Amino acid sequence: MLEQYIPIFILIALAVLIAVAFIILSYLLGPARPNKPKLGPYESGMDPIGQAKERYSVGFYIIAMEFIVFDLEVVFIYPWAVRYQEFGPGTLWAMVLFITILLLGLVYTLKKGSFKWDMLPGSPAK
Amino acid sequence: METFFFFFFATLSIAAAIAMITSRDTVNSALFLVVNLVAVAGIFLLLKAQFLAVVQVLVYAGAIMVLFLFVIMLLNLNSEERFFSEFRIKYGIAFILSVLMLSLLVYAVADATNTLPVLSPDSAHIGTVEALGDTLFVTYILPVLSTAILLTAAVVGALMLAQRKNSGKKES
Amino acid sequence: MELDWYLGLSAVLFSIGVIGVLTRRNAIVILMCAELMLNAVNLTLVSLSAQMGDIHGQILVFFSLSVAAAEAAVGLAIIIAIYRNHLSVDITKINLLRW
Amino acid sequence: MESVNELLTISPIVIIGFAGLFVMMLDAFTGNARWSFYASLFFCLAALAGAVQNVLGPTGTSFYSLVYYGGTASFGAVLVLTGTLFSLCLSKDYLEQTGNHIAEVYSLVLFAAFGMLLLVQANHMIVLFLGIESMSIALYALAGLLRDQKKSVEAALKYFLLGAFSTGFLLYGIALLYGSTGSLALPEIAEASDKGVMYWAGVGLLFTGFFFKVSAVPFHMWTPDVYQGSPTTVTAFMATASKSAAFVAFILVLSRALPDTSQQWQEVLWIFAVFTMVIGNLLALVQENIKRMLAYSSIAHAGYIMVGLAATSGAAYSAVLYYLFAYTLMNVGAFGVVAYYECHKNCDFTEIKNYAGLGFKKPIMGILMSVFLFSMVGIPPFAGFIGKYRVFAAAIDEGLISLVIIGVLASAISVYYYLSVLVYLYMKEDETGMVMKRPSTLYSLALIILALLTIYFGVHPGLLTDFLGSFYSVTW
Amino acid sequence: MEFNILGIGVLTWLVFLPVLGMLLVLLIPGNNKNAIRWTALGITALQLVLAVIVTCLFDRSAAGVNDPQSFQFIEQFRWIAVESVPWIGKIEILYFLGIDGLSILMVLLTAIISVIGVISSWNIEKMVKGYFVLYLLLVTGMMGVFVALDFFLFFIFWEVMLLPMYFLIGIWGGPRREYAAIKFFIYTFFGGVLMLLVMLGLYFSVAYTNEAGEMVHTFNLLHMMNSANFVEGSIFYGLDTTWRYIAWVALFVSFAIKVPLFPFHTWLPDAHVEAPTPISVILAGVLLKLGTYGMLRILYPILPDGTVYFMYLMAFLGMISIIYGALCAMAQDDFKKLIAYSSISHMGIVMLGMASLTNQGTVGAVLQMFNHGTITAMLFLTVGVLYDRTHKRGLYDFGGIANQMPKYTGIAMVALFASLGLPGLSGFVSEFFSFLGAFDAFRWITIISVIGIVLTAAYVLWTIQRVFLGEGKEEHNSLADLTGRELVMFVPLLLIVIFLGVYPGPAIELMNTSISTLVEFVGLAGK
Repeated sequence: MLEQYIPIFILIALAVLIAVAFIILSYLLGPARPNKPKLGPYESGMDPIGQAKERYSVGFYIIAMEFIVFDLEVVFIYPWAVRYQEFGPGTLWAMVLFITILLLGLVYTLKKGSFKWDMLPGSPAK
Repeated sequence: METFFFFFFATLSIAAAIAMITSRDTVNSALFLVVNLVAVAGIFLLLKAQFLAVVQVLVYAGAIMVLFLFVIMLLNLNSEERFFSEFRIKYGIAFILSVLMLSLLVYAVADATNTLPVLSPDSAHIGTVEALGDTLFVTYILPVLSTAILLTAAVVGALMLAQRKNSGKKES
Repeated sequence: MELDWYLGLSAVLFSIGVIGVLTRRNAIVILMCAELMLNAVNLTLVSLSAQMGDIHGQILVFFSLSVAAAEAAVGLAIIIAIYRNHLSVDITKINLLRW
Repeated sequence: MESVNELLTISPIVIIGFAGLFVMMLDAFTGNARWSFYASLFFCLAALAGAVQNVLGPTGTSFYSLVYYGGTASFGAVLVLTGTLFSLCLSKDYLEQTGNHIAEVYSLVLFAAFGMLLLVQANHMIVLFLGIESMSIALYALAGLLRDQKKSVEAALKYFLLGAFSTGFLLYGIALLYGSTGSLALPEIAEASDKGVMYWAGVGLLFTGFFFKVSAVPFHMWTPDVYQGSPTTVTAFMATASKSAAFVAFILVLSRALPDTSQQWQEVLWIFAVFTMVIGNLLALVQENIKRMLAYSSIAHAGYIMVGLAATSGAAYSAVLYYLFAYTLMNVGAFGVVAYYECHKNCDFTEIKNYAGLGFKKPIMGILMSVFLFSMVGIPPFAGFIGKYRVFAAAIDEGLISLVIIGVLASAISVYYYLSVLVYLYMKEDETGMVMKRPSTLYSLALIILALLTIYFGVHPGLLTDFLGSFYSVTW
Repeated sequence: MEFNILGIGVLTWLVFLPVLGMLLVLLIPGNNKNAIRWTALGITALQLVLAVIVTCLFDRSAAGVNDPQSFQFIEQFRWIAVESVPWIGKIEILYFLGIDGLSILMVLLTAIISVIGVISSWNIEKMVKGYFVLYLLLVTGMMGVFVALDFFLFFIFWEVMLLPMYFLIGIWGGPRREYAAIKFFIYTFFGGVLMLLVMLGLYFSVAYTNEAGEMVHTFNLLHMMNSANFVEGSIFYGLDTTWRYIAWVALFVSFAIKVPLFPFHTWLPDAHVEAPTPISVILAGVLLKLGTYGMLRILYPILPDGTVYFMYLMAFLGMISIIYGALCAMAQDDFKKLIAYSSISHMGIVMLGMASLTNQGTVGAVLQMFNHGTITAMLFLTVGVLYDRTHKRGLYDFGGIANQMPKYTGIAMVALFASLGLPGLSGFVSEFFSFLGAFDAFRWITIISVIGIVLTAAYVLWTIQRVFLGEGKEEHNSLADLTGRELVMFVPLLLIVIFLGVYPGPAIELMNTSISTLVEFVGLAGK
């Protein structure tokens, strides 16, 4: 039983190995002669303003949240879909209801205008 | 073979968990949590819960942690102070409490099995997506629908909290 | 004394989560530690379910995953709201309400 | 036909679940909070009718034994819906006056009520867990309703972090119980023979989770903050409906899943009941904010109720149900009067010291407040007295004499802080000379009905006590 | 004996007539003050008429106490009953009213004092409606306690009195009213809590077998008095057990707080000083009697072994109260406080007489309860009259009132002398009986207590000298003498005081049978 997963494990291990190997190899083999412009973010351009980690809009958060919801929906639909043939019509209606409820949540989000992108976070409330 | 994978994933998950709670940078914490979750998914595979292992990666590592990372980026948090930078009584108490609880739990789950417990012969069957589907959509149809409502409630609540108050509303 | 190692592992992970919740000051990290705790419990459930050959434990894991997701969504929204008010998510700086 | 009958057994859950979605859509498409308000009132009444019908009917299980209906469970639904209905009645005026009338409140309240109804009807750990979590998640959001006020958001954060923490314990408890008994269904847990260490660790962790939800000391830290930080009518909802739901579920777990081992866990409840009563009452003494005072008083009430749980007899459980009913009436009432005062913006009417002389300004409100507070003190002829009396009587009958003595003395302490509110209302001179508004008809009607019920069930408790007693002699 | 009006028993009328009045008052608009006053007066007067009729119809030969047959005007039906709960049998709480020789005088006293209280409330102007509503509720509570024969019902009425009293002191009282009100409430509530505990214990210990042969737990006081009804193995089973003694002490404390007996008395002076005059009258006239009445009705017959065991303790506390009350009274320079402390002293005499467990002593005690009710009511009214006119209460603020207000002085003198125990006035008879009975039982304690009489004489005479005799103060020259309304409230009390001083026979006959039964019962059961 476990054996059937071994290819997956090997694949994962290979992927990790190759990624790590490339980093290490480039560190070991590549010439390292640092100087000031070279260490800047843009070797031949302006110095960046502000930090690398920029603030994101709340819209991202809301999209990520909706993504979770529908991710879970998939997780529930998948076992149903696999056995769909075996179930009676009652289960079909239940599934329709399930999807409808989650869609209502999406409609709500849309109607509330939460996907508009003009809301910048971070500034304190007055 | 199983023992080897168990130790591999167990060590990985514990190391990632410890790294998560000691790491200064919130982003690193989140990434270590992802590692931990993936390692636990590996253990799910050892336990022959294939579908749950996939779900674990898909939902936990894939969706929930993305949400965490988005929020961390969104708020652009400064790093916290070091974990053990100063010893506080609080830490001591927390540590003692946790060790006590750990020993209690370990005592509770200590059982006369050999190093790795013998899995039930049915276990290969029950972890499949078909078996889960059969049970979930026959017996547990009510909880499934309740979960939909729970998620919708979370959406409503989260939207209300995350949005700034509309300017059109009366002020308090 | 011999130990059921899967359960032992999840007890260890759970305890690490508890330590994290009790010691960390960053609300997001605390939330992550709570997720870690739930995850540890999921491991227990899956392990018990596999040992007993009983599917109901794995079903509970499904729901616990959904709950964890919902909890994360609302929790992070609260954290966003508190950041707007305080410009910080450090729970030691948030102390208007005591006793 | 069969499935329709099954649906009827959970009619409150179905109606409230639908109502939550409906009100949510109403909000999305109209954005009119008033419509949401009337719609949620309507659905609440319908669900209450369904619950009453179930409570009068037979008991049994449905949906593959996932839910339990009739008897205690359906009475729990009645409790939850009573609390919800009355706090909703008060919400519109209060939230409009304080400028927080947003439609999300109603859908969130209904979603929380949905979780509570699942919780009280749970016959299976999965349903129980989902119920607790649906309730909690909606309540976390409700606690942060005033999202521009620091204390509200802080309360939400505190509630949420501690709540998420306790969820871990609850789930771990369920998992260990599952491991030791091999089942997640409440009756099957009771049937399992092996009661090893794992079983006890599971019971302990499960209790921790429940103690958090009913705010027993030392898991009460969130209560005063959340009660203070939330809008008052929402606080009334949290204080009554969620507590009733958690206690009813606790009773069902104790009596249906863990009846054989009651000798052992009785002592645990004993200790926590003492702490909860004593500390709740003592900390209430020093509060200057009425909402915090009521929060600590609700902790103390949880302690009295735990005395009933520790008694573990059917008589005690039916006494606890009665107590919860009385508690719901008087607590919604007291918070309702506080909310009425808060509608005046001259000064902060959550500070007790600002209540000077208000009792004469609006005599009806003063009288109502007196009725609710005296009922909480536990003085006849109010319902609170009968509840307390019956809980203590049941405990004495089980031989918990020292526990009852502690409880009665602790409740003697409580007299002081309840009365100090009345001292301000009636015995201090008002210096501001402010004019009180007239509450709307619905608002005062709701409060008056609550007060009349408080008096009625204090004077004539027989009907309800007989009925509640019948759950335990007939079914179990 | 039965007496029904409109199919409802007379005792229910007596108890709930004030509630009816309360509803009437609520219907009258608040600015129509006189209508409210007259309604209250009418209702209490009606109650007095009923009480007098009951007294006339009362059969003096029936004993009552522990025998349901010889109680009079009985009304009994089940109020709260839970059928067939298997593990504790049936639960039963009765609506059970009835009177015997112990309560008849108290019922009469309550009715009289209630009317007097309404008359003396005439000049209350603040929130008249609320005042009379609470007042009438208070009357219901007091009357209910005296006629209830079910412990639960007794307790309910007992606690119902608390609420109106709390507000009456707290809203209409003097400058430190909130302090006094809360102190009163907490003391009495604490007593109530102890009573509740004992009540619960008794409830689970007592079960009788009903007609159908089932064991029924009950709050019926009469069943509790029968030692055969105590279930074997229950907490209060047997005689002279530790639990029974603990219960006795707890119950005793809860009643002693109300009496108030030293050392539970500290709420009384505060409450009296801050309460408005009519409420002081009610408090001293009726409320204090509830404590001693409760002992006779509940403590004595239900726990007779404890009573016999602790009789010296009771007598000793009675003695301390007598002496301590009198000494404190001497030290006061506030007229109202003086009377408050004299109440403590006089209630000590009641306690001493009761503790003796002799016939004369107990008769004296009950008579003293009645007499003290009337006399102290008069004294508080006396202070009230002066306070209304001058807004002063200090003993040194007055002097030579005898010249300025002759009628008033005459009445006040009678009251003060009655309080002192002058032969020919009612106080003398009851104190004499009490001491006589006590002397049989405890010699030394009684002898020391008699010193209290001397001290009483001292402070009463000194008061008379300071207030009524001597040089008049100039600012008091224009003081008006008693008005018609004030005469109406003084004269009936005056007549009672004089009548019972000269001819106490009727009052004693009313209670004699019951008290000898009680004393005999306690003596037999306790030894």
